[in-house]
Amino acid sequence: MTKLIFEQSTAGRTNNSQFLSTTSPIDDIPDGLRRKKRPALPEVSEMQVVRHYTRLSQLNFSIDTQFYPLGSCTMKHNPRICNEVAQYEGFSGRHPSAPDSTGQGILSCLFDLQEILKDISGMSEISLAPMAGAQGEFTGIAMIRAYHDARNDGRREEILVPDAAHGTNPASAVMCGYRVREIPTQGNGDVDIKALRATLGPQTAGLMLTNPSTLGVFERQIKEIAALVHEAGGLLYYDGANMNAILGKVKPGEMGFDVIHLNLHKTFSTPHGGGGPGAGPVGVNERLIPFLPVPKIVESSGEYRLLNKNDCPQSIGRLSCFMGNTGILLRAWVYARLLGREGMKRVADYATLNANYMKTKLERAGFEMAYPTRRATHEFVLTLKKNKADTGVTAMDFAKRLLDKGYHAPTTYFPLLVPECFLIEPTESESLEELDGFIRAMIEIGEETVEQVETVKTAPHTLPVRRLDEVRAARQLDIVWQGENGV
Amino acid sequence: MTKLIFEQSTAGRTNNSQFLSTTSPIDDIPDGLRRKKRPALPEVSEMQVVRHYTRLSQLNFSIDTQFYPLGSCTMKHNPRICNEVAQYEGFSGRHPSAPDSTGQGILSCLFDLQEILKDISGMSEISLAPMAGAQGEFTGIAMIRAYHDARNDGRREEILVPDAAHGTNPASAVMCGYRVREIPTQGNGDVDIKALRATLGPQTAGLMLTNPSTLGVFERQIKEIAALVHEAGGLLYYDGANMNAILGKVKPGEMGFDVIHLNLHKTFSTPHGGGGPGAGPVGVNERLIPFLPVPKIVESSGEYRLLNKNDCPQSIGRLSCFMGNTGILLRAWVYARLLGREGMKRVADYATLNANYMKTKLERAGFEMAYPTRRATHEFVLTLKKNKADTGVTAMDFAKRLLDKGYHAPTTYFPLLVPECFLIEPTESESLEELDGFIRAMIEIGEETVEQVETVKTAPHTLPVRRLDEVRAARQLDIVWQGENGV
Amino acid sequence: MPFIPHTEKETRQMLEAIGVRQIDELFDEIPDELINEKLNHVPSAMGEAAIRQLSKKRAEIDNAYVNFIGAGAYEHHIPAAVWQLATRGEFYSAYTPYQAEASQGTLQLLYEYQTMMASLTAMDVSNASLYEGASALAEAVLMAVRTRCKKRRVLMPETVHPRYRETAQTIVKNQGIILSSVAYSAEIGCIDLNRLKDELSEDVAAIVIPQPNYFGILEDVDGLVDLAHDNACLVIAVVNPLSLAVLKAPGDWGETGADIVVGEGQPLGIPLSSGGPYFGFMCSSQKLVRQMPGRLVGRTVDVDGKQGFTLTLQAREQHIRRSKATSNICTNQGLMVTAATLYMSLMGPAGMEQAAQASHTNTRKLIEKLTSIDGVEAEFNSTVFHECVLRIDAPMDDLLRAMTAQGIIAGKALAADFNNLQNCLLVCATELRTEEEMDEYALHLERIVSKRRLDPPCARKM
Amino acid sequence: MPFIPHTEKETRQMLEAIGVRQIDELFDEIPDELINEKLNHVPSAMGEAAIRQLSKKRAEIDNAYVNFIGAGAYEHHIPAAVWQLATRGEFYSAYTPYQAEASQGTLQLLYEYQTMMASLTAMDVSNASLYEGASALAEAVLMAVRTRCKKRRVLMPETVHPRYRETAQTIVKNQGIILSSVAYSAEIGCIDLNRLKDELSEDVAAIVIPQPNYFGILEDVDGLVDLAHDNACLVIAVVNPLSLAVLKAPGDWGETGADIVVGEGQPLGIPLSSGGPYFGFMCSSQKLVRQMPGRLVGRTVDVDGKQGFTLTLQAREQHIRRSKATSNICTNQGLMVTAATLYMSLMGPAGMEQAAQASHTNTRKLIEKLTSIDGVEAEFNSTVFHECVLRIDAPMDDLLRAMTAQGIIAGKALAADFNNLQNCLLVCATELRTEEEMDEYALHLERIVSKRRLDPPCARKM
Ligand SMILES: Cc1ncc(COP(=O)(O)O)c(C=O)c1O
Ligand SMILES: Cc1ncc(COP(=O)(O)O)c(C=O)c1O
Repeated sequence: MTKLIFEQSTAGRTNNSQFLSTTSPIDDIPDGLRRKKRPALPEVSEMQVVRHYTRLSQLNFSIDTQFYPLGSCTMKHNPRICNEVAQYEGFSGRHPSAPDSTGQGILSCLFDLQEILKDISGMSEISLAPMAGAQGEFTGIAMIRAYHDARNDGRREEILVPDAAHGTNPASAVMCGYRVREIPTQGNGDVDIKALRATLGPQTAGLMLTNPSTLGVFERQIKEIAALVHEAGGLLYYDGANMNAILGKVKPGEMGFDVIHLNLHKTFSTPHGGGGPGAGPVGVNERLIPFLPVPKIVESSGEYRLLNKNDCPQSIGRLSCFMGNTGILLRAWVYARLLGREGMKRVADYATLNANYMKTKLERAGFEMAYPTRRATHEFVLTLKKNKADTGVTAMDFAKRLLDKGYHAPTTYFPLLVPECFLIEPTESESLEELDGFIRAMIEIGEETVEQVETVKTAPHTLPVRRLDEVRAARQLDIVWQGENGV
Repeated sequence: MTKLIFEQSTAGRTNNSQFLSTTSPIDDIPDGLRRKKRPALPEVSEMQVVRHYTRLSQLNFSIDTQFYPLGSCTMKHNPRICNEVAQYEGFSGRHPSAPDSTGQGILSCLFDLQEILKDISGMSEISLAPMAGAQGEFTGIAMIRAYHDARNDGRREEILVPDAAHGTNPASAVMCGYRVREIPTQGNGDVDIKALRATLGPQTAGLMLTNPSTLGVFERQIKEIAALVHEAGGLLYYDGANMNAILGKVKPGEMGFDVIHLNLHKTFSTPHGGGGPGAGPVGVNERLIPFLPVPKIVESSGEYRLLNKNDCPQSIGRLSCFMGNTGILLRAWVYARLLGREGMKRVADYATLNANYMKTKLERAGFEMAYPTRRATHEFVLTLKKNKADTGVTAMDFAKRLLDKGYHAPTTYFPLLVPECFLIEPTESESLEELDGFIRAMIEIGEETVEQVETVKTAPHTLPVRRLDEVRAARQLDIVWQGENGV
Repeated sequence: MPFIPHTEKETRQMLEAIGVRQIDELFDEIPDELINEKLNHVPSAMGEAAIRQLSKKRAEIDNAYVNFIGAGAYEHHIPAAVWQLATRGEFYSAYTPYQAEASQGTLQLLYEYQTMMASLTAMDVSNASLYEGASALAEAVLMAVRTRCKKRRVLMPETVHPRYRETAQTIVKNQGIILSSVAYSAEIGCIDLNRLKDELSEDVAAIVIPQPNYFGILEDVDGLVDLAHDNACLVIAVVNPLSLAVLKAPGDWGETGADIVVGEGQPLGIPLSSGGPYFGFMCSSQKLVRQMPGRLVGRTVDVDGKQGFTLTLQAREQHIRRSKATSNICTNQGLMVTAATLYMSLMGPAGMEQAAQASHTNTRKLIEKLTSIDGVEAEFNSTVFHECVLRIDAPMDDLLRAMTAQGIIAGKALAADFNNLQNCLLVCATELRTEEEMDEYALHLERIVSKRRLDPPCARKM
Repeated sequence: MPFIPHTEKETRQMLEAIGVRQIDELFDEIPDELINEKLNHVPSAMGEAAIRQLSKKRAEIDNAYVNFIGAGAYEHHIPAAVWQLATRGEFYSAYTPYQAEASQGTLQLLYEYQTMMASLTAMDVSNASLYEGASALAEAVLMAVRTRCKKRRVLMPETVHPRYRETAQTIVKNQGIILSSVAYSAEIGCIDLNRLKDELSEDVAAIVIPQPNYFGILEDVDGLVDLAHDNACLVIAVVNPLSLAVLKAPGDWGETGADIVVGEGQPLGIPLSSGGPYFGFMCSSQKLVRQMPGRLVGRTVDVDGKQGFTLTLQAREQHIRRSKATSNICTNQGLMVTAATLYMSLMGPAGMEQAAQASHTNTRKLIEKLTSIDGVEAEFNSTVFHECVLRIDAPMDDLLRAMTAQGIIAGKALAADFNNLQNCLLVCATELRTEEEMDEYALHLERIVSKRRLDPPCARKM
């Protein structure tokens, strides 16, 4: 157990090298507006801070230390040069409201990135404004709404999502004021077209689809689906979280999507940072261009400029105070340039190779696939429902036991329609040895469920803590430390 | 056990982002001078490298993660800004042979550092050339030799060192072609003056002394010793490894020393880096100035220049190809400026306070001090000889058990004249809580030697490896990996 | 291959295991006509050495200016340890801490962060971050409306950052929520109390109160909070977190304090970076916690009773509640919060107080220097924290261009956002601006303004 | 207080525990007359923000040049991961790994480093570093003399870096060892074999062979090694480690290979940094291992038989053997070796080969461009690795100054070290020099040289 930083604090301890040589107390702010009691921030030395957070960091699993096959999250290598570039002073020190003329360096990188994303997605224009996939979804659906509104097509109140969709899809649709209807999935992992047909109508604003889907399969009927939705007057939204699987292979724009988002923190390998920041640029085809959010980055005769609300009267508006997660976009640009044209397709190739290899090997070892007849894309779903029935060992138990063996667990219990599932995404940057190691660990755990089932059910055993009481966490809510003598 | 990087290598694996866009094979070097078989360097991906070395790093204790009271080594906080500054491109990118006019930035920092070191040491001039304490010693003794030679005083063939001296002292003297004679220490930790008197003579080139000594006490007779050595025609060398104890309090030049070195990686907190680099500037009084090594950094009318052999005909010469460990000197300069005049004395004050506090507490808890009647300086020596006699538990066992409790062990079995000893140096940057934690751990181990002696004798138990077979390491020498099918 | 470890031999071996001859076969479920490997606008691959060279060049050209803009993002000192630690691989390259046992580092850090923010704002609880300040305000509006179900109007004073107002509008408008503007008093640059009262009616769910406001001026927060609460409105405070080292915390405003507090976390150790990534923070009273968007980390125990940390109240979130979630947010700004936690720890309450004081002092110094120039005066006669609106007797665009040519980014022009502030500039001098830089600013400004006065505008040529 | 965590209360508490009233009392054993707290030449404390500002300014003024000097230190590409990993606290802030169990990270890394260096040089063993290249050569000389006890002369060709020769002289002279110079052939810029033979006699312990030599030229290493061994001399090779990606490794020179190999490790991922910190490497044949200076890490097992690493053969070292140690070295260059190990892992054999090839190719390109200028020619007609001596028909000092004024550091003038190379310049273009930079160099050089030819020297004014 690592003491909290507050428990290492001593009243009056200061870290003077962070002080300024001369400061004078404030004398012109009325007393009633001043703070009386200092905030209870820790009073610790620099060394204490360094030691505490260095130690804390060591308690984490991370892509820099472990295989981390979290399905749909694309935990691949984060090249270190991307981080270096983002920290160059010219980039990191620039004020966002400084004149465009003083930011031609950063703007040129962002513009280049837009061009690259346009090409790989097959869309007509890109906005880099959204700060994560979910905000990309919001943006896309808001544009769909703006589009229908602009055409005075105000009856369209429904967004359709497959039942396999990521939770952000329905949540984003609701944030845009839509009702959400779920479309079921067939046994083979493809969308149930009959059900879709039955659901489409004049109330349909659009359909959100992930392709490859979160079931780890490519939606083969995509052209038909696109035609159906368009026929019904709806638009097609592409959730690009799985773009890693088809980078340089297939362009969403050519599948028939009207608007898309990309998760640069997945496909373009910007760091996940223990929960962000990400970047979720959106791309649109011709008809949605007027609605793109601001600011927009444009170029004319070698000069880069930001367009604002006044320049784009139909824009849905602005998504943040400045222009999105610039430093993340910059990292993605570096990554894209490192891969280059040649490298894009290779990402999809090897991500897919790795997934299919694991799927094959695990299948042969007796694990049950959710979609055994299908090719895996860059990820695949297996179900441990038999294991649960036979031994009582759940997917969660399996996951925790994997931690003991030095592997991060795959995504568990998602997608929701597959019971006791693992969504496994190895990514292209993992080596054959690493994949084999994980497969061996899975097999070992399978054997343990027979020979020493308690070991699995009570895992993990080698981590900083054993299994945590989540119910207590929610019931006896303790989300802010109340002091040594606190509650 | 972490696999070797070579065991993760696969023939033909490449890390192409480190490649250049265009290289052509060499065609003009005769075949007989070309390499035929590639070296067996690892063939691994960037991710494998990052993962392997990140994991390896986590196996280390370090000052950033643990209390590290290694006596005589001064493991104190390494401020992170020092590292940042050393990496500024203007500093890190400059070629050492570029004209002085293109290095006024770095030279001004180094010159400033010289001025600061001159003041705190009380010497007349400083050379920043030596790359560690030991090279500083070599330099100092070589200057002593050059001094005697210049006076045609060639009979002086002996350097005296107290028996408590650090091993580098006699080794450095020998490298300068001197015979070494040891001077015994009295029971109270001071030099045995009678013995010294008996040893001094026309053959004496000089005496090397650490003050405070490595016994953690201040040599009270220093003035008398200096007088005696000078009377005999010898010079006095100051090993400044323990300067942390008297920074801003006492100046070696005023104690009577003719030549000194400082360990900037100790007193000036530059990082130890798992074994260096360090920096061991030397300081001299007037009579040794002509002999200082080159290059020398001088200033005139605001311009900084390097002086070389031609400018300093009596110089002992050059100690390295360029000008020493510049990047370390730069870090020391930053540290010195952060401390400032006010901060120097505080270092000595609190390093001494911490050591005396620990000494008092441990003594009260029943631990035996090697010099119980003496004030501790910034460090102190305790002896576990009674523990060993009573329970068979050695200082080494105690040390290993401390690792289990999350504390790095103090220096053990040095100085050689105290049996089963610990040389404990907490440094000024450790907090009271940390000291108390260590004291508690010592007491606990003491109790364990009574109640569960085997736990102590077989420690450590919680580290990546248990106790290592050092005899085997030396007998079955394996210092280069011989391949999977190797020896 | 860059970032792909496979050798040809391994590739073959894997294909064999799968039972296909080449990688392309693995894509056989994709309709042929969809395959398109042409990427005409993606440049060829570049090595690391080359991309570094190119990037350095581009960064260099943006690196030549002294900045006097604040306006929502502030150039403060960031201790070297902050980013050296935050970019440690274990923080930098981990995912959202779904597997709690394998993420105790990030989780404990987030718990500490939540505690720090709660203490700084004097509120009960804090979430683990939102995207940035403006969208955090939008989330606060949605949250307020959720808790006051029937009411769909929120009062949004003009003294709130114009970009925040725009952002909130983009995000909340689709749910039929109305943001009603409240004009500011032209004299004192604060919310006009009378107009606010005029807007207050039954259907108002909440009032947004900025402190300091966009003009850098301090609002009468006590009065405003009491007024809001007297009218059964929630209070959404928008604050600069660094200012809270010296200004009254929102939890202490008025009789009962603000209900929701949001703001831009950037001043807490995050570099300016042309606008991001930053992070939004959100704190609230205990009773609103179940309406909060975003991640929350809770302290609990493991099966041995040992302390541990985990994501909690996940039933609010999209991955559990889907269309009924409190927000769609998933990936948030973890790494930025890591940096902010390090920043607050390294600075401590005393260090943050100093930085806030010094920014205040510097801005006052700057104002003094600039307003002593003929033709330059403060627009409002009010107490500011560390920003100030100046009215300058010169055409603003030309002036800014001339200053930029001198390497000085002189401030943020207000004309585009405020009709009656045509010749006004919002300026800021944080603790990092030196006396010489401020003198340089004054020097050039004086030269430009006086020249302008001597040359009639038609003759100007700069 | 900076870097001191004590509060006043804690200080009092600790003093009380000790039983003194104030800290000064703790210094009561120091004779009063020695206490001197005056520090008139140490400036007052500066905060981190201020020192950063000052340092940036100073770094900035050194940052404006394109460099064409090699001469012992080379500007190569360094992968970003190298220093991001090497500066992780656990590597950066650990001591020499005396407690093996608590230092397995550093120890395993050093074992891997030793393996890499042994493989690169084709030698049996490697130590864990010396200070830098020149002092490593001095240690090699001492080591050679130790193993050939009676012989106290070592042949030191003039083609060895002049600063290496000076350094070795400083370090070995006190032990009565004689370094005998051997002139180079004025035609081919290599060791003059006849003169070498003349110097060979019974009392010669070793011959030093540089490859490439100081002029960038490749020596006839096979012939030299065989000659040395035929005369019962040891061979000390001084090599550029990066060149070994393409050049024959010293272990393969001649019939039996070199005996000791040393060199400057800087090309392996270490920044130029005005000269340091770098690291010296030393490899040798197995039979000399007990004479090696410096740390050695060995692989062994723990009590459970598990693999582990520890410092070994410590009986060679000063902390055990004191005056009988093989060297006085204690602190060496651990962090640099960490970086080099990362560098070699990231580049791999293929990446290093590319970097070496590209440096060779670039230097050839540069030579071509420059020697096509009237008045510029190659001094020696020999094969070079990535450096070359040019003779230029212009006063060297003025020329260098004029080039510097153009932001180009044109090369290392050789006049001070070699009497008959008065108008000569040693130039180098590593893989980082671009075509444009080389063209720029040629352009300016041409202008300067031709101007010089038109204006008679007495009229010059630059
Ligand atoms: C399929 C899918 N859609 C959307 C998202 C949401 O993206 P973000 O987390 O960037 O908001 C994710 C990521 O978690 C995802 O996996
Ligand atoms: C007392 C003493 N003298 C000399 C030295 C040698 O210094 P360095 O390791 O820098 O060569 C040390 C450090 O280990 C020491 O403690």
